[in-house]
Amino acid sequence: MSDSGAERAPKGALGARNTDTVEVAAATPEAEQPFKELGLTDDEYAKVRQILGRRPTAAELALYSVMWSEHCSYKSSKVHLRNLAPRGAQAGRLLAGIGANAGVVDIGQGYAVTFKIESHNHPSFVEPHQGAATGVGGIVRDILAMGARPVAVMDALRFGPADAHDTARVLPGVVSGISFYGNCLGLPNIGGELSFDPCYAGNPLVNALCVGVMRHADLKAAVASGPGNQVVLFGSRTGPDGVGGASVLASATFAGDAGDGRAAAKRPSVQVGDPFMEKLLIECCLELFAGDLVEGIQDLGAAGVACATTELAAGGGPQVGMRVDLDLVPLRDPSLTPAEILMSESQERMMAIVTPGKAGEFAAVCAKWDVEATVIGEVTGDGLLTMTWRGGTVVSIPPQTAADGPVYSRPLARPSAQDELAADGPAMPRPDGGAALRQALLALLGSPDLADKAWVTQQYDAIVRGNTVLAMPEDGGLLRVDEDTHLGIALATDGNGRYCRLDPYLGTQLALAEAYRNVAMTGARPMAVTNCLNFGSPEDPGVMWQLAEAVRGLAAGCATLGIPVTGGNVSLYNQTGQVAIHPTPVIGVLGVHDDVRRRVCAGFGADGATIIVLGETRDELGGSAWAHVAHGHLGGTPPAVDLAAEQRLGELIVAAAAAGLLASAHDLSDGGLAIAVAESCLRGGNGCSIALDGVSPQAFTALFSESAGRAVVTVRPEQAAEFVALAHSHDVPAAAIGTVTGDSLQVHGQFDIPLDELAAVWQGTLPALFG
Amino acid sequence: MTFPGSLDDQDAARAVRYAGAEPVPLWHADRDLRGVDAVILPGGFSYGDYLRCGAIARFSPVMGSLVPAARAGLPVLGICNGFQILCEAHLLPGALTRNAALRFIHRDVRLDVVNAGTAWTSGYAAGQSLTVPLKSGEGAYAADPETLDELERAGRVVVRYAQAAPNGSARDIAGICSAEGNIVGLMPHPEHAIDPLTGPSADGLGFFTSIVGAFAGAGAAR
Amino acid sequence: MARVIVDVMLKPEIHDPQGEAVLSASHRLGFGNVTGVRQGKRFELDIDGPAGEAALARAEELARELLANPVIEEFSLSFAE
Amino acid sequence: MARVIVDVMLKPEIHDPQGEAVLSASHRLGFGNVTGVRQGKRFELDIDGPAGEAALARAEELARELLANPVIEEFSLSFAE
Ligand SMILES: Nc1ncnc2c1ncn2[C@@H]1O[C@H](COP(=O)(O)OP(=O)(O)O)[C@@H](O)[C@H]1O
Ligand SMILES: [Mg+2]
Repeated sequence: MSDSGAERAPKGALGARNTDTVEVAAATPEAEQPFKELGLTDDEYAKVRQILGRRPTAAELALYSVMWSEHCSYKSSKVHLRNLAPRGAQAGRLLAGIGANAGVVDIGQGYAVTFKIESHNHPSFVEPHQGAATGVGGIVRDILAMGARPVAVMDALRFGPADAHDTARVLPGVVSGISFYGNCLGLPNIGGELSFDPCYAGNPLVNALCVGVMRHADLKAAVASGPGNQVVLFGSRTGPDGVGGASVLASATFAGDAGDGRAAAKRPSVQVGDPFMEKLLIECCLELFAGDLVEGIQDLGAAGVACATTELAAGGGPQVGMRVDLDLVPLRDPSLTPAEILMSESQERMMAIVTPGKAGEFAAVCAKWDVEATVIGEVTGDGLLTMTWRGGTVVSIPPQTAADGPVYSRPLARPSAQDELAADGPAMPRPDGGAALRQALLALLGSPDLADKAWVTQQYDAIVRGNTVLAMPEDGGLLRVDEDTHLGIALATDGNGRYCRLDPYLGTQLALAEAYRNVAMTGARPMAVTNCLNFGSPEDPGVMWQLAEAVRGLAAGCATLGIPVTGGNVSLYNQTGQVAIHPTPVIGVLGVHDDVRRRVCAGFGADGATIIVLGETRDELGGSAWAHVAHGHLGGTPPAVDLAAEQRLGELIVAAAAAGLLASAHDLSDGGLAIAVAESCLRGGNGCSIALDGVSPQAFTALFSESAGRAVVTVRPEQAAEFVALAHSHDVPAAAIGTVTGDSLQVHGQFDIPLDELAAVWQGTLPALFG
Repeated sequence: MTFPGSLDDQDAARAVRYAGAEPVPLWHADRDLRGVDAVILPGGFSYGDYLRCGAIARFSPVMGSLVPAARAGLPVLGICNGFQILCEAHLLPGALTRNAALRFIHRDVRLDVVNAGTAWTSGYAAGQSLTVPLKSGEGAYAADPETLDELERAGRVVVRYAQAAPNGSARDIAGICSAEGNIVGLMPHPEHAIDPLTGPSADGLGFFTSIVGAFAGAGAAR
Repeated sequence: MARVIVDVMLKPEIHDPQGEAVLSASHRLGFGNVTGVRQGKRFELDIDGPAGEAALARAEELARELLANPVIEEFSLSFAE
Repeated sequence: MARVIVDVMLKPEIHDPQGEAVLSASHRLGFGNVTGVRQGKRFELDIDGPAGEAALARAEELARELLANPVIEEFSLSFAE
């Protein structure tokens, strides 16, 4: 290492002699390049050579390989994602849509909201704590890059069996990572998901959502403009984090980058997060935005400097280029090669385009926040992305060619097993009689998927910033946006891998419907959708079919509901060996609340209130929690979807909340009415007495069916008639089933469970598993 | 007061506003206390909680002014990270250590007001019960037995967890004060209990109305 | 009884933001000639039996399984003086 | 350049929940003959100049002011091998 300082000093022939420059590449067209190790196919490599009219340099090869990776280019999913582009009225409130770092929605009163969900699945399996932590860090920077102040996070988690040995390693690590990073950033965590299934044992899902708020005028774009403007890299220094792949380059036959033939240093694939630096970066960026000191801004995520420079330059249009001097990039490890500098995924970095006239002010703001900022290049008018290192040109490419990437229409085929799966409905024996139903309810309530999540959620600060009106365990998180007008936003995420395995089209619509319903339960109007598509290998035609179906279902569902998809993320190759996870699209829905003081909670609060079930209950148990918990069975078809009915239900709740008619509202989902009522009892600390015949003639069906489009609400008895009339005017079936009373869950003619017993079962599960 | 990594500073400012006073932002790098009547060190992760919570913030330039001012009687309230900073700066005795279960805990806790005679608790009655959120990873108060005895003897335990301390705090101590009672530190967050819309109660507001009342009274007397 | 010390440090190539924060705090405190800080963990293990090879072997096993995270950390063993 | 090691441990009378958690995890993993665990911090300081008394004195000052909290912790110094 000691010689690298000497090497860096003369920026002339000495450094360049050993460097794989554009000239060297042109002169040595036959040099072998490790493109396969970097993940490029023969065809892709040939395409790069064709674009450049020569072989790429080592640095260019690194740049194309990361930009054309599945992760950055969406090459397998792009053809399908196009279906999600909002149409007509759906697009009405979008200020920025798919393609931006995160979509932006107009919520009125001059406010705009941006939100997005992203996966960090694979890193969280390798190193749960840091993997999950940096997942939060990455999505927060996406939101920040839009010009918004990040105001909350959520986390949707899937693990292997709760009692599996490895889950005891992965789950606590993931949760502590999210807690460590999110809490330290001062972002309230207002909800998420936690579920378990053997299909995630070797491939947990860690999806993080961030939401930010800004004024309309604050919207920023990831665009380089104005030749002569400066390119500024700021935040943490660049180190060898996450460049495992790049060491391939250093050890390849032409290896000249390191300059001294020294074996490539170890390059960790694990990134370590520094939430404190990210907090400084957030405050620094917001002050830069407020001072109008940036022309364009981009966060550095996967593919680091390569991606930020390429996308900023490409975003500027065909005439715009950028010249970057890689010697100026502040390094934590001076032995990094140009390829490694480009690929490094060091966290907590941003890149801004700044006019020379504002450079001084920009630097002063960064200094105030102790954020290192370095001018590493400038915007040019030549349409080329050019990078130099030690006097030689190591990158010279048209940026659009790297930013666009290939697009594949991969083969897809409906797996033949789908039919067998559909035919294998849950025909198992059903519990009969009060004692058996009671037992079934307790078994479900204590199952890891449905048990109290406090073990996890108590590790998250849900209230920092003082605007959290609702958070877990409520159906949706609700944040106050304006203290004077009481405007707010609600958020929920949902996904159900079992439903999607049975039918990815319907399963995705059910996830959309559930998130939509959860948002509506707070009293907010659902307005926009984000999604994270977690699937297996795109090279498997069956998986591609699942993906295509899921996207088709989401697109059609959003069109029916009249709300746009504003963005999202695709995570592929989620599998262990040949076995893919259940297709698991996680859907996030954002809603607007006109007056957060009229929020609605899920707990039974008011003694004597009338309990009403909304929606229609059919015998639908395919993919249900009951089949899973009682029989370990997955088969049949998921519940039917009626999005128009969902919409009517949502409108009813919003209207009733606005009119002050609701004492509580809780949606019905996994585990059906039984679980919803038990949760409402436990959250409110009040018992209830209900009869099931108004719900379904079969007690079992009434309790455990998972028919969509339903909710259980309570209203004061004197307002019950008014509420029921309102329900009918919205064309929503409403059946009064009992009252809030006592300290047990009492079902006429069936059973009676004291709240203490319910609580012990519900609360005991996760602590017993995880300490 | 805002240090790098302070998080609940705007919440503290809001609580001051709710109590009817004017919050004045102070900045860690300025020595100037801007003539304020009282100072709140807010919650958060100053300097990322690296090394030890509050250990690095203690050396901020502003602490150079605050420490002597506090010793001379300026009312100071340290909440959570602010409490940790006050201990690290030796304005309050003892230290805050890792929660017994080694996990961050966020939940509402019940507190008993033990000392209603400090500048920050005069609006409460001794024995009053408050419901306030706790959210911290290193909230277990620790000190040697002599110090703990002395704190109890001198009535310097200000608030106590009503049930067993969820974090393993010595003698269920949630907050303490200086010998003169002007400096108070506590782990739970009264500034997050000023409005039932966004917190479990409005029980925490008393910390802020107490101090504002003290100055209003003094102003009237003047 | 043997007392074995297990020192666990982040691998040199792994980013240590905590060490960096301590370094810059040192500089602010006037310790300009401190040029690098890495922060790690130290465990003092009491192990039944004599302070010999066997104790060290047990400690090594424990370090590998529990005390250090091999993905990002490395460890070393010694007897307490 | 001198490399000085600063070991910071909780004072023996201060409760060490981390050490206890490691101890009981060790037992669950079958390391029954581990009878006690204390967990502390280890700092590796790089200090300009020779590895002599002066470096040690500087490190001691830094440990006293910043690295250890005297209310609950004690520290010891050594040169790295
Ligand atoms: N990983 C998590 N992080 C934060 N909140 C969570 C997490 N998992 C579950 N929750 C919260 O726990 C509550 C119950 O979760 P769930 O039963 O999945 O809700 P629903 O069925 O309404 O989608 C919700 O408020 C949810 O946001
Ligand atoms: Mg719900």
